Amino acid sequence: MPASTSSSVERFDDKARNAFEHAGKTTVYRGELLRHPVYTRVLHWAVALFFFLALFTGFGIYLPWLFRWFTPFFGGGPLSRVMHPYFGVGFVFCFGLQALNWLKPMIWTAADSRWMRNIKGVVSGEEKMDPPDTGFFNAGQKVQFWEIVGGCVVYLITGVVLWAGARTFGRIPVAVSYVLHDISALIMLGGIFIHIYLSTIGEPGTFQSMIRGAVSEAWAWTFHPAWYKQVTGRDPQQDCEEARRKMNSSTKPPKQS
Amino acid sequence: MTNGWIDIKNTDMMLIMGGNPAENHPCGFKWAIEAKIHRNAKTIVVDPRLTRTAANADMYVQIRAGADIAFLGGVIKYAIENNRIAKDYLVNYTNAAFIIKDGFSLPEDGLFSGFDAEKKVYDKKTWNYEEGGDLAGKPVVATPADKPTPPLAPGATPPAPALPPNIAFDLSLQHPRCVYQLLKKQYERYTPEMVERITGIPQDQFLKAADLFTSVRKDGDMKKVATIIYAVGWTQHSFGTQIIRTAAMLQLLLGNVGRAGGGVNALRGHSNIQGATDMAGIFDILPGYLKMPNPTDVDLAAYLKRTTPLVAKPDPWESFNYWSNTSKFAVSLLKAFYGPAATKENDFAFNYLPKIDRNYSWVNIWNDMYEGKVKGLFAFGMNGVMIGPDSNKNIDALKKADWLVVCEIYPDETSEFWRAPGITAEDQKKINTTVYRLPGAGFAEKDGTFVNSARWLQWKNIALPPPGQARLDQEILATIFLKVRELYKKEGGKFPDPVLNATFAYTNPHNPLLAEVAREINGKALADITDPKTNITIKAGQQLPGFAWLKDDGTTISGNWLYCGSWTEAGAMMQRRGTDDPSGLGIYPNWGWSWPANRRVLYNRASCDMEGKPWDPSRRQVWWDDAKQSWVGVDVPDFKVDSAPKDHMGPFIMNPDGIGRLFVPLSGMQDGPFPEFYEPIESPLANLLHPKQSNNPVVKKYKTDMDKYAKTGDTEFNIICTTYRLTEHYHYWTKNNPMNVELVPEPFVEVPAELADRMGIRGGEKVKVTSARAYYIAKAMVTRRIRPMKIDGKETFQIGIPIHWGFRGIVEDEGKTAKTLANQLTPTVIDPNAFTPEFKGFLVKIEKV
Amino acid sequence: MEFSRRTFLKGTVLGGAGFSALGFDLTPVYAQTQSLKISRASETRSTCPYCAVSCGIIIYTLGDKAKNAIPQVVHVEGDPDHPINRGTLCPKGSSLQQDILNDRRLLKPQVRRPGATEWEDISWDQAYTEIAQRVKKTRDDTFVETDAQGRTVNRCEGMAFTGGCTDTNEFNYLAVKSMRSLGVCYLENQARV
Amino acid sequence: MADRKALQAEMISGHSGASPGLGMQRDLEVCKLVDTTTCIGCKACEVACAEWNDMPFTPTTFDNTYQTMPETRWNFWNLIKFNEHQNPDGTIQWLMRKDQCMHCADPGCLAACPADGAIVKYANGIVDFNQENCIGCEFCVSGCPFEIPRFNPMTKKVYKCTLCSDRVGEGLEPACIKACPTGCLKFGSKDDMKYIAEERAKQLRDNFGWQNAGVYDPQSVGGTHVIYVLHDATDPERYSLPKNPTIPWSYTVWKWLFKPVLGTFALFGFLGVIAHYITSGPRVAQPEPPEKEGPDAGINV
Repeated sequence: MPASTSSSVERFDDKARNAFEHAGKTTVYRGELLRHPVYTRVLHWAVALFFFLALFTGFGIYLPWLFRWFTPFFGGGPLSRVMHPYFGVGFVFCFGLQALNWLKPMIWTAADSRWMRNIKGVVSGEEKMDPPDTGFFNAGQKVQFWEIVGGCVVYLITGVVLWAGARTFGRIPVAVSYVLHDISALIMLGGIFIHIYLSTIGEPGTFQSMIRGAVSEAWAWTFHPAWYKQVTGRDPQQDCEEARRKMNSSTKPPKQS
Repeated sequence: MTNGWIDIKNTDMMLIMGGNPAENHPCGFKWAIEAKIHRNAKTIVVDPRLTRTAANADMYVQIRAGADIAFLGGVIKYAIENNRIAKDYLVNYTNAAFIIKDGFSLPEDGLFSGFDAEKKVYDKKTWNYEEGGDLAGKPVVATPADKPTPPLAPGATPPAPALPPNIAFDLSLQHPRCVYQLLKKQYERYTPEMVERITGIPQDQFLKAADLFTSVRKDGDMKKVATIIYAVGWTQHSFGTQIIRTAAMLQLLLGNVGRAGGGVNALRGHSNIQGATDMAGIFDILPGYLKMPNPTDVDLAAYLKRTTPLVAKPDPWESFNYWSNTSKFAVSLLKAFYGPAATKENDFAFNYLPKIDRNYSWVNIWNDMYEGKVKGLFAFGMNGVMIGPDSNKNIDALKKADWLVVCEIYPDETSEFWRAPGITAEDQKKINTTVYRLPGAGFAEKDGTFVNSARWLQWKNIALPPPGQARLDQEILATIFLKVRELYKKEGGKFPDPVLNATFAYTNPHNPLLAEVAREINGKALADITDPKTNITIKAGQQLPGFAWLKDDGTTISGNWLYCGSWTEAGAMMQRRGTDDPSGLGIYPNWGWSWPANRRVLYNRASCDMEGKPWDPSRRQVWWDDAKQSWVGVDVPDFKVDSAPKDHMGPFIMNPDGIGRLFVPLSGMQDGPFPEFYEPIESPLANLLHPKQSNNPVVKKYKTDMDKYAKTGDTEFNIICTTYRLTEHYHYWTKNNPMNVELVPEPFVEVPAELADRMGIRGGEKVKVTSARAYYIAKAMVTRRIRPMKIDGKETFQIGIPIHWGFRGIVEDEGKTAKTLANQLTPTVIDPNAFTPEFKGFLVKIEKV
Repeated sequence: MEFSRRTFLKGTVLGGAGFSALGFDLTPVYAQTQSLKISRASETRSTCPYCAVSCGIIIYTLGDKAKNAIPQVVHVEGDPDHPINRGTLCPKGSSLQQDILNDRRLLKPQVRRPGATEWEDISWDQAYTEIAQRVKKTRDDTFVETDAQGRTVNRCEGMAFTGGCTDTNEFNYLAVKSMRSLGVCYLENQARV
Repeated sequence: MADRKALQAEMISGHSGASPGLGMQRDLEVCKLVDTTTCIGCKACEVACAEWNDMPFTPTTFDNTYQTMPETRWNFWNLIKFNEHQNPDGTIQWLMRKDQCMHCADPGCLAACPADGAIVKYANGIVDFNQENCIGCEFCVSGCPFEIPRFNPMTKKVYKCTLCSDRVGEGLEPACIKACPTGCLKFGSKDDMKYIAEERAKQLRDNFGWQNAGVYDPQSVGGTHVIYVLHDATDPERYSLPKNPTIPWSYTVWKWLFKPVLGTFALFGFLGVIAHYITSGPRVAQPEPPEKEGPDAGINV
C-alpha cells in the first residue's frame, strides 16, 4: 500500500512489526509460508495470558463456591478480585493492539458471507477444503474476532463501572454491568473452547502458526486458499492437485518439513 | 438539684432554659424523655440556639442571651394575672403574706432602696420584714422609722440588722406591702410587649410558652407538676443568681418546689463540683456551707453568734431553723481539722482559720496575681488558662507568679502558659515563673467519692494503678503539706500552729487512704454520747449515724456535717448498691447516699397540703401519719418528723423563717430582694426598663490594663456571643482523646445563615471573632438554627462558640487549629452573689479571615 | 419489656454438621462470630468522671487482678445496675477507655525553670522538697497575722489553690484542711466557674 | 465459644440450599428500634460501636455540620445523620437519625454477594459479614439500598454493622443499644419492637401533634431488623432514608437462575468441540495421504 494512503494505525503497526521482527525471528522452511510475524504472535500470547488470568480470577468472583480453588493461585479471593480488573485491562489493551494489527484482514467481505452460508459443510467436514475465496482469515475467525472486539468494549465499560463501584456510578449501573460483564464472559468462554479446539487438534497444523509463525503450503491452500494465492501467486487448487499427484506417485506422503 | 435525675420522670412539664441537658447531661436527660413517653410531659426550651435539647422539645423559643429575667418575670406576671398560681401553697409555704418594711422601694428606676452609689453596694436594712402580727384587714399605717441605735464605740462595727422574731403578715395577701403585692407590682412592668422588646421573643410565642408552662396550675389545680431545669447558661451572668431566683420564685408561685417531678434543678456540669462546693473548695465557706470567719469574729462565740440565725416567723407558725445547730457543726469541724489541738480553752483552735473580709474568688486570684499579690498557685486538675475569663489576662498573671504547681494527667495549657502561642523563645527567657508539673492519677486509678448533681454520694473503686511515675493526687498533696510541716518544725516561721497541728492521723499520713478520710468526714464520737430521748449511746470512737448527733462541746468530730451519716458503723453508706425502688418514683433509697440524711427530694414536706396529705396521691413522697403522729413516706422527710401539720411549721427548714422566699430579706442577695432585669455588662442596648441603670448596679468592673469592655450599644462590637460545651467533648480534657476528636475534630463558630450571607461567609471558612479583649479564629458553621432577632425593633445577631480547643491537644499539636482560646474573648466580670464570671452574652464582631 | 434472649439462644442446637465439597465448608461461617472480648476480663465498678449525672460504669481490665499482673483496660461500659444511667453512657463516657489508656498521659514529674524554654525532668523527692520550700517562703513572706484594725486574721494571701472538677470529696477535704491551715484564702474550685 | 452456635445461619450467600440446623430453634427475630423523635444526636452509639469493635481512629474534618462524617466508613459503622429541615412556616426541625445496617429480612447485600459464606443472615435476623470469606467484589455495596457496606482498601474486604453478633450471641444487647442515653434505641424481638414503635407513633399522633408519625419498616425488602419511628413517616427522605428501598432484580434473577444456566451453556462449548472431534474428527490439510496406507496415516504435521 502506498505510504500516502496508509493510516497512522498502519504506520504504528508497521513500526511495531519491524521492531519485533528485529527482536525475534521467524524461520520459514521450504514448503512453508509465513503466517504470523513475531509481533502478532507476541500479542496473541499476551492476549491469551491476560485472558486466562482474567478468566481464572473471574471464576473466583463469578462462582466462588465452585471455583474457590482457583483463588489461592492469586493470593486468595480479595487479591483475585483486586487483580482481575488489571488482568482485564491487560487483556483489552493487548487485544486492542491485535485488533489494530488485524483490522484490515478482518474486514468482512462478500466471500465471508458465502463462507458462512456454507458453514455446515465446513463444520461437518464434508468440504475437505475451504472455499477458494477464503482469505487470510475465514469468516468463522472473523466472527470470533469481532465478538471479542465487542466483548472487549462491553468488558471495558462494565468493568470500569464495576471497578469504581456503586459508590461512583450508582447501584443500578453496577447491577446491570454485573450481568453484562458475565454474559460477555460466558460468550467468550464458549468461543474460546472452539478457538482452542480448532487451533490445535481440530485443524492440525494450525498451532505452529502461532508458535513458529509459519504454516505449510498445504495447510494454507487447504484452509485459506485465497491467501495462498495472494502470497504465492499460484493457484491453490492446482498446487493441491499437483501435490496429490506427487503423493499418489510415491508411497510416501509429500515432504513438507 | 432540689430533686434528682430520676425524679424528672415524674414531671408533667419541663422548662429547660440556661441549660442544654441533651448535650451536656445525656444520661440524665433520659428521664426527661421518660416523662415525655410515660406521662406525655411537654418540654419548653428557651435558648439562644436551637440546641439538641431544643430539637427534642415540644416548643422552642429563641431568646437573646442574658435576657432570661425578663422572660421569667413575664411568666410570673402571666401566672399571677391568669390565676395560674398555687394559692394555698403560696400563702402557707412562702413569704407571700409577709409584710415588708415601709421604706422598701421597688427598682422602677433600676435601684432598690438603700443604694450607695459611691461604694456600689446596698444598705439592706429596708429589705426586711415588718414586725407585728396579723395585719389582715387592718388599716395600713406607716411604721415609725428604725429606732435610733445607741452610739457605737469608735472602730466597732454596727450590729447587722436582723429579721424580726415576730413577722407581720396578711394571709389575705391584700396588704399593699405584703410580699405578694410587691411581687405583683415588681413584675407588672414585664409585659409581653416589654418581654418582646428585651428578649426578642415575639409576643405570640412568649404568650404560648407562658400559657403552656403555667397550664399545670390551670384553675389552681394542684395535681400536675412542672420542673425547671437549668445549668450554667443561667449561672454565668453578672446577674446569674437572680435568674435562678426568678425561676425559684416562679416554682414557688406554682407550688412546684418539694414535689416529685418539680423543683428547681441545677444541672452541675462536672463529676464532683457539687462535692467540691459541699466540701468548701471555694473561698467563702467552710465544709457543709458554714460561713467563713471574718475579722469581726474575734472569737468562736462571736463567729457563732454572727452565723447562727435566730428564728423569725409569724407568731402562730413554727420554724425549725435548722441552722440553729451551727455551733455543733462548726465545733465538730474544728475538732476534725485540728484534733487534740482544738480544745475548749483555745476556742477549738478557731483562730487557726484565716479570717476573710473581701472577695478571694476565682477571677480575683488571677486579677490579684496579675497585680503581683499572689505569688504561688496550686492547680490540681484545674486548667485556669483555658477556663478564663480573659485567658490572656490569666496567662499574663502567671508570668508574674513565682511558682506554679500543676498536678495533671495531660499536658495542659496552664502548665505550658509560658509557651502559649505568641510567646517567643526570647519572651520565654524573661518569664521567671518556676512551673512544677506533677503527673497525677486518672479517675480509674483512684477511689473516693463523687457527689452528683442530685447530691448523691457515690464511691468509686480503683481499677488499675497510675501509669509510669504518676502518683495519687492525695499522696502528692499530703506529701507537700507534710514537707512544709517538717520545715516549720525545723525552721519555725510565721504562725506555725495550724500547720503543725492539722491532723493527718492516717495510717500512712503521706498517702492517706481515702476510706480513712471518708470516715473522718462522716465523723465519730470522741466520748460516749447518749441521746436522752431514745437512750441510745454512741461509744467513743464509733462512727456517728447522722448529724443530729453532733455536739458543740468537742465530743464529736465531723469533717462535714452534711455528710454525717455517709459512713456509719453500719458501713460505707455511699458504697451501697441497693437497686430497689418500691415507690416507683425513682428514689432508690438504698443506692449510695444522698445528703442531707439520705433525702432524695429537698423540701418534700411541701409536697403535701396543709393537712399533710400529698397534693397528688399518685406521686406521694412523704405524708403525715396521724396514728404514728409522725411524718412518714417513701423518702426521708425533710422536716421535723414529729411536727404535726396543725403546728404550721414551715417546710423550708433551712431558712430561719421556715418558708420559701419570694422576697429575700436582708443580706441574702447583694443586688436586690427581688430579681430585676439588668443587661449584661456588654450589651447591644441600654436596659429598656431603666436605661439609666442598665447593668446590675452592684457589679464592679475590674481595673487592670487588661480589662477592657465594649460599650453599651457599641457599634463595632455589635454581635452577641455565647459560649457552650458540646456533647462530644468534655471541657479541655477530651481533646486528648482520639475518639472524641474524631467526632468533632475542629473548633468552630456557629453563625446564623443571615449574618453569614451578609458577611459573605460560607460554611467551613475561617472566621475571626473579636471582642474588646482578644480574637478567636475558627471555622464557621453556618446554620439556620440561630435566627436573627429583633431586639427593641432592631435586628440583632447572636453567635455561639464551643469552648473545647486550646493549644495542647491532638489536633492542636498537629497544627490543625489556630490555637486561640474561646475564653480569651470573655470579660472579667462576676456575679455579685456567686462570683461566677459572665461567660455568656458578651459582645463581639465577626469577620472573614 | 423483658425477654430472655439467653434462653432462646441457649435453646438452639446446631443440627447437621458442616460438609465440605467443592470448597464449600460451613465451618468458617460459624467461627466468624468473634469471641466476646470481655469474657475473661475483671470488672471494676466506678463512676464516670465527666458530668454530674454520675453514671455508673464498669471498667473491664484484662486478667483476674492477681498480684503479678498489671491490669490493662480493654473496655468501659455503663453499669446496668446504676439507677440513673441504667447501663447507658454518653459519647464521652463511652470513650473512657481511651481516657484511661491514653498515650498523651503525663508520666513523670517535670519542672520548667525560670527563663527556660523547655521542660526538664525532676525526681519526685526533689520536686516535693523544692515545692515545700517555696510554699513556706511564700507563706512566711506574705502571712498577715492581724489586719489594719489589729484584729487577728491569720491569712496567707500570697498563695492560691485551685481544685479541679474530678477531685474527690476526700481529696477536697484534705485540700481544704491543709490549705486553710496554711492560711490560704484564695481557695477556689471548678465549682465556681 | 460456647454460645456461638446460637447464631444460626439461615441463608448463606452463594449457597442455595437450606442451612444445616435450620428450623430447630424457636423462631424469635431480634430487632433494633430507633425512635428518631427522642434521639438527641449525642453520638454515644457511634462511640460505643467504635469502642466495642476496637475501630482504629481515623481523622475527620469539620464540614459545617454536627455530623461526624458524611457517611459511614469501613471502620465507622454507626453514624448519626443530622438534617436541618425547614418547615413550611420557616421554623427549623433539626432531625437526627442513626444510620447503620438495617439488617433486612431480604438482604440486598446477600442477594448480590457471589462469595459463599461471606454474608450470613442468621435466623434471628442479623445479617453479618464474614470477612474470612469475603472476596471484596463490592457487589454487596450495589445490592444494598441503604448504602451501608463499606470497602476497606487495606484488607480489601467489606465491613458493616454486625448488630454486635458477638454480644447478642452471648445474650448481651448490641453496644449502641446499651449506650443510648435517652433510650431512643431499643432492642428486643421484632414483634415487641414493632409494638413499641406503633404505640409510640400513636402517642406522637394523639398527644404531640405529629399527624403523620409512623414506623419505618420497609416491606420492599421484607421488613428490616432495624426499624424507625419517624415524626413524618410519609417523608422518610427527610431523614435520608429511601422511600421504597429495592434490590435490583438482576441480582436475584441473574445469580440464582442465569448464572448456573448460562455457565452450563459455556460448558456446552467444551462438550461440543469434544463431540465434534469424536464424531467428525479433525479437518486436515489437503491432500490427505491415501487412507490406510502405512503407520503414519492421517498424521500430517
